[in-house]
Amino acid sequence: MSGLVAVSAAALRGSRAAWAFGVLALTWLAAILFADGFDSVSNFRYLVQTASFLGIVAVGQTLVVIMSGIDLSVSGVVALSAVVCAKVASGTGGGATGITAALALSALVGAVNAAGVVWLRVPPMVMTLATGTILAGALLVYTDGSPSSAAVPLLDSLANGRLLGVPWAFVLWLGITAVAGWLLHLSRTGRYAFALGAGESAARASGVPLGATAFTAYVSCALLAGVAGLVLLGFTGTSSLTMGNPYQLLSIASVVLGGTSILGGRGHLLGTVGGALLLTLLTALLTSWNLSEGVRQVVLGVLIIGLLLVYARERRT
Amino acid sequence: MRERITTAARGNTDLLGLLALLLVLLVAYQHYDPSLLSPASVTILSAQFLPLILAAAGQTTVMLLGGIDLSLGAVLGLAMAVFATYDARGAGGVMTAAALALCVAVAAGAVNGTLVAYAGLPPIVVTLAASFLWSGVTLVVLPQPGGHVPAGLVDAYNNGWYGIALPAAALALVLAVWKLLRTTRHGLALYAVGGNEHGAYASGLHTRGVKIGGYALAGAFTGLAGIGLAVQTGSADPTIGTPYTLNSIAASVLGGISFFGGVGRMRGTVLGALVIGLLTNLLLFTGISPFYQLVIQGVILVAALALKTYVTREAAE
Amino acid sequence: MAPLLSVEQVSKSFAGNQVLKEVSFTVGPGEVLALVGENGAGKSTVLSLVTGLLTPDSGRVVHEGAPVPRAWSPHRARAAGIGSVHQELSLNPHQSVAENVFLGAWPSRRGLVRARDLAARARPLLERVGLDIDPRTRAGRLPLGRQQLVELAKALASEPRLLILDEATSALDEEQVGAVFRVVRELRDQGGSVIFVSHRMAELFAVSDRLTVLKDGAVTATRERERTDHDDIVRLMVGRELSDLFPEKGTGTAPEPLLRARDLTVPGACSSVDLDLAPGRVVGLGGLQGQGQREVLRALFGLARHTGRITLEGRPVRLSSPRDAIRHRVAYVPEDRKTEGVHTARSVRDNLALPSLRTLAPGSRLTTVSRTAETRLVAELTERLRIRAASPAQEARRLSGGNQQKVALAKWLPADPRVLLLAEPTRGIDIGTKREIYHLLRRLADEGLAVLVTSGDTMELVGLCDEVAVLYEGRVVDRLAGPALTEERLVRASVMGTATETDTEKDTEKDTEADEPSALLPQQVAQAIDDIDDGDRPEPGSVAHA
Amino acid sequence: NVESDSDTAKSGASASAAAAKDLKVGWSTIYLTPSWMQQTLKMLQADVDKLKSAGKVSTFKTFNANGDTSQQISQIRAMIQQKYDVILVDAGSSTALNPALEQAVAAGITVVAFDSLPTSKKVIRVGTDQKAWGSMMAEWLAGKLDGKGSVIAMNGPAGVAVSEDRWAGAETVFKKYPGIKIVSNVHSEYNLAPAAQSFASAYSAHPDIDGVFSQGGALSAAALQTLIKQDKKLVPITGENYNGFLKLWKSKQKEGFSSIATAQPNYLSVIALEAAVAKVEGVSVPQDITVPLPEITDDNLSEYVQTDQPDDSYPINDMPQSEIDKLIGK
Ligand SMILES: Nc1ncnc2c1ncn2[C@@H]1O[C@H](COP(=O)(O)OP(=O)(O)OP(=O)(O)O)[C@@H](O)[C@H]1O
Ligand SMILES: Nc1ncnc2c1ncn2[C@@H]1O[C@H](COP(=O)(O)OP(=O)(O)OP(=O)(O)O)[C@@H](O)[C@H]1O
Ligand SMILES: [Mg+2]
Ligand SMILES: [Mg+2]
Repeated sequence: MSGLVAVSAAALRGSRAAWAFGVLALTWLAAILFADGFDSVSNFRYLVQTASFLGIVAVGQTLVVIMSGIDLSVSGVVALSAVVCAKVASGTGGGATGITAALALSALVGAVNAAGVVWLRVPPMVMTLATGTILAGALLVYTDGSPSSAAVPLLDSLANGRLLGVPWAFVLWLGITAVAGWLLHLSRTGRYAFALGAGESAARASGVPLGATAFTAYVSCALLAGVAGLVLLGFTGTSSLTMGNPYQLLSIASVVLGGTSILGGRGHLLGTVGGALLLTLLTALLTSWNLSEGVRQVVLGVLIIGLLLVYARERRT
Repeated sequence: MRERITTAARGNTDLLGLLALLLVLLVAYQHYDPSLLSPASVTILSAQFLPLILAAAGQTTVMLLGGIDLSLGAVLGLAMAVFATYDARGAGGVMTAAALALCVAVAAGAVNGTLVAYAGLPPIVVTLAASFLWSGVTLVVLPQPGGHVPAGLVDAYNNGWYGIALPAAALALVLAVWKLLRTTRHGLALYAVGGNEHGAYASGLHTRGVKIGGYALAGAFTGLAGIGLAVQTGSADPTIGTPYTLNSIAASVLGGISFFGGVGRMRGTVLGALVIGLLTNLLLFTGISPFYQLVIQGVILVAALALKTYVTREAAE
Repeated sequence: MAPLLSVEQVSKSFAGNQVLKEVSFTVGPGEVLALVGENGAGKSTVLSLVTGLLTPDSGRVVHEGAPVPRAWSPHRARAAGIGSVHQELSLNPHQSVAENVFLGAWPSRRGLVRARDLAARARPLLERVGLDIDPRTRAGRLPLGRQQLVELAKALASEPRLLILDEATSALDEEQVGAVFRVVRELRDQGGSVIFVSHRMAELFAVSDRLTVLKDGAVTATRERERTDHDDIVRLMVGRELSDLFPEKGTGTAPEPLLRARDLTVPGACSSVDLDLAPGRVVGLGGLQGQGQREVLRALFGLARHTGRITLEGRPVRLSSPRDAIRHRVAYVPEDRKTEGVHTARSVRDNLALPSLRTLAPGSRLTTVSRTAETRLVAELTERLRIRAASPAQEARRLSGGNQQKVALAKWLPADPRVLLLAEPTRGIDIGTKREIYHLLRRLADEGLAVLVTSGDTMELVGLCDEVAVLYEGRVVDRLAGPALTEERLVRASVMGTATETDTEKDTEKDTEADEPSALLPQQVAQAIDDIDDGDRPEPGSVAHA
Repeated sequence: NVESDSDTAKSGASASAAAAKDLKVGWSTIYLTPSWMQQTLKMLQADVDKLKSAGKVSTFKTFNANGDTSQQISQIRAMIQQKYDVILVDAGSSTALNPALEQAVAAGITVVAFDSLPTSKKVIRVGTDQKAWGSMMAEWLAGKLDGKGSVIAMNGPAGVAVSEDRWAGAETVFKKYPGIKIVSNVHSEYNLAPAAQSFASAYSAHPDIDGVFSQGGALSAAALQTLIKQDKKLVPITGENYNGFLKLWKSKQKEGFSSIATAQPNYLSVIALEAAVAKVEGVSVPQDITVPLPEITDDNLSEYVQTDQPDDSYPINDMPQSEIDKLIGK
């Protein structure tokens, strides 16, 4: 763990991920000073709790983006895992079986994504889009259209409970970030992922196991989307087929706002944490102002572009 | 003569498969709808497909430059909204409304292009953020479905005008313009920048200008798609554009446009869009359960792309 | 006479690293100036200031009597009559040769560019640079050397008065170099100027009027060609005498081969190639450009699909992917450095460590990579191959070409390879480093490695290899070893595509003292080619290149 | 034979005595994934089965546009080409389908829209009054607050007619009460987690609100859940027959939580189908059928809430046939 901290500190110094945190701190400060309600502890707590749902998905997305992929099926997987877990848990299975089944299926989807990208050579964007579509259909068939509700105590306390005043969901997110950070920044597989993201031909010619790396990234991403689905199930107590939709593009936005290059091969997982928090904070800020929805979206778009201009530009030559 | 045919065929090998697929679909379609080749059917179908084809043409233009446009759906909605609301005010006839809508779309494209060219931000990121921006603007222009398009025009578009399928004519016109454009310096520059940006820059090309021009052209195609959709539906709807983003990408990729830029032809994209359009229609005719329709769509997309990659890889070796 | 171009006191730094220090030189009309210097001396950088790719921090560039405007750019430079071939290829692989030749300035009639017109106009330009290809071919389908000539044609298309050739001959074989020289002399005779950069000393002396030497970003000297020689320039460049460019060859009889390839065939590139690679031996693959040398190497590294039997230490092996090859301790330094050799966007450190991750993180793929061991490894390799980087964290693309090449080779050394495959290992490498690499390769061979090298540089093959197999249209047409390995015989076999047994005696006689390569090689070669030309010479390079 | 020629079907319909026989019915819906749609489909299917055994309907097909209005247009055109007799539609856009639907009408097809309605005057439209929905909720809330207080408004996605209409209805009511202040107007997908997040943001900016106007069940549930989780005062929140909300409401009733809810009844679909069949049979069906909004109050809550059913469902009782007949003018 101390290795991770040291490496992260070194990587963050003067990097774009550090910018994400800088901007986050400034925005938060501005919010506390100039907007109502952002100085309350309960709001803070709620913000990090709800940011965790997005954040967990975004951590997975980072793994895929670093190796120059993209996963548009996360929305489908979030719904898949929640729906399956709820249905199993509310039926005969019970909570533990439900969670296991949900995660196993999520991982399977990740494997399918990777197989399509690696073996069939379908571009990641199209492949994951297609699996997302297939998932939506498959879930309709599976649920026969009526997703269940379920109270799984473990998930309930995971989503809503607190540890020393800190929401468990946030703790879980940070834990996941630490594990994924170790995978990406310390382990051999992580190095392979960066190499693959920086250039496939050179990676192949250096003996990087392309297939295995892609599988690890896609399966981890799908697993994390599955975890997010479970936490959401705990949070809302119910599942629905559309519950993952908001996380598809927002997870990508978080990754990018966190300073990770969308082209792959460059970035830091911690940046994504900052990115997800920043995005959640911005949305919350905009919500707390009484603007029309159109203006709100314009402001959000302009803000994101502005931030990216400040620290996410790709240098040439 | 035969030589010319074989040369033409060789130049289009990548499209032959797609063409064959299209033929198969047409035959199947004919089976369900024997009136397929009647003028009325041609009018109806072309009216239906025109917006997607035009949107895909816009997406293709950007992809040829090595970019991708995730804000396409939003810009399409914006053009549609401007067209129908301006017309609703009765302030100067359809032509002015169309010109205005087109200008707005071109401007939106140029803004995207400027951000990509000057800011050094990856296109996918710029257009993702811009999608918030443009859909926000759309909501400001048109907060809820409405607007107005002259009934005569709607009727002429959807049911033919003195026996002429207007959408088909519009499509032919646009393709002719593209073909012409493709042989101008601007067209060649588009491919040159898409194929090797730095090389083009080092060889003295105004790569930034070319990019902005390309994105603006994409905006024009998208704007036309929006106007087409407005005329088809007789109104505007601020949220109707969204699905066009991903559908246009699917059509372009199916049509052989590379994600890396510089490779592909507009005719491929048109075929790709037709295949997607016909396929969805065919699924309606076959009466497969709606639950399974999504699954089948996804599977077919992946299968078609995988097959295409496989075939072209064999051919390339 | 007023100089056509004068560079006055220019300095340039990248992120605090000063790359040019008050560099000045001039080129007059009708003059060929050679810029000489080690890798990373700043040649390309100073030329980028002239072509508008970069702007100087201080100093100025004066072109045709007037300082270039602030908004100097490649576009303006071209319009002002400066044509250039950059060190890095700038072709669009997906467009036709003709479209590339006129890139950015396509001739059009009433706004439309006609393909036939384009091809017709491209043809004379291509002929001028000695290329006999269909202008409608996609540029990416051409072998590297031909692509480089297309670049030259592209530079000529704008009818430049100043032509800048930054290692424009690095991928060319002798015949192609001859074509470039023809163009250069033509231009000079018409009063134009040329700035010429190359790491092949012989070329420099063959074509330049003056030589300006750069060292560590500063001009150390400018010499008239008549008043200098090879050793003088090398001393100025490297800062010391350079003796024995090539190491001693291996002695004794050939040991038992380590890797045997029989009937090696890569469809469309080479067929029925037999090769024996033995520990301690450096084997070369010779021949004209694109006769299948590259594919043989790629096949042996599992990058090209092939048929045939390959055995390692007598055991048959299947090499169907680089991972297979690496597992059998085969290493490969590719020709295409930027896409296969190194990760240009990653740091030197990451590049060097990549193939050794298995040793840095033994155990499973989830094992943590040891940072200290990595640092040690990187420091060792940087030291051993004298890689010049600002720091190990510098991105590989910020290194000079020669140093990138060193990285591409160095990264394999810790993996303890048994077979080393090198494609054009010294392309774009300065003479000092070349010497280092030759000696390094020989040292590696002496340590028991089997080395296979391809090179377009005949002198290099003759000087370095114990044995050279000459490929012609994908087949081995001759094998030269020992005293039979001479430049003349190599060139002869390359262009004629047959073995030259009949001449053996005469050749050995003549070449007894020709071990030290002569500085005037190209003329010699051209002569040799001319000799052969009298006979009926088959068309070279007609093998399709995948 | 009804199928062979749509023109005869039309003339047959206008001549009084014709009986509906073996009708080919298609339903085009913009979404099929939300639970409400699923429930609607089931209810519709049950009615189809009934009509099938009565020999009135021969086939029934559902088409899912999956959120793509353009695809819905294709679906309608395909149904025209395939000579369907009845087209039911749940429209993805209030305007975009008009030309296609009118073309269907012109081809002699009986077109009935329900739930989310197109603006076309040529089709039969079965719906509830969305403006009335908004004003009903607003009136109740205003009454509950005695005409003064701060209110957060939770609305559906921007740019969608249903959402905008409900809000328009509410707004006219709130205008009448100058004491009521809308401190924040939140738009959200009908999706629990993001809605909860949006509500929490608005709420922490305005923690001293006196009530919440919500125009959708998931939004109400999100708001109420947030108040409960943060242990805050349970101010009145308007609602919908979303079971998750009803359950929460019931469980918090003892703690003084009070609400009102209405419903977009699933039986709209049944009424639509019955209306279509009646129309073919020659009954003069009114062009606009406005189904009264049910009212769920603190008193009759237990008649609706179904504690054993999933949260994501919309409990509603079937409408008696007699009332349906009355509505469709039989
Ligand atoms: N289209 C291009 N493709 C490749 N390189 C380019 C391109 N345009 C500019 N460059 C290079 O980037 C350098 C920076 O250009 P310029 O100073 O105009 O950009 P800028 O927007 O000011 O960027 P920055 O703020 O990073 O300096 C140029 O000197 C040139 O070498
Ligand atoms: N864009 C850049 N950013 C940082 N450093 C750079 C950049 N371009 C070049 N350098 C550095 O400047 C120095 C000079 O590089 P340059 O490419 O001019 O060398 P060169 O003389 O052309 O070498 P070679 O013979 O290998 O081509 C090198 O040390 C290189 O690392
Ligand atoms: Mg600048
Ligand atoms: Mg150089």
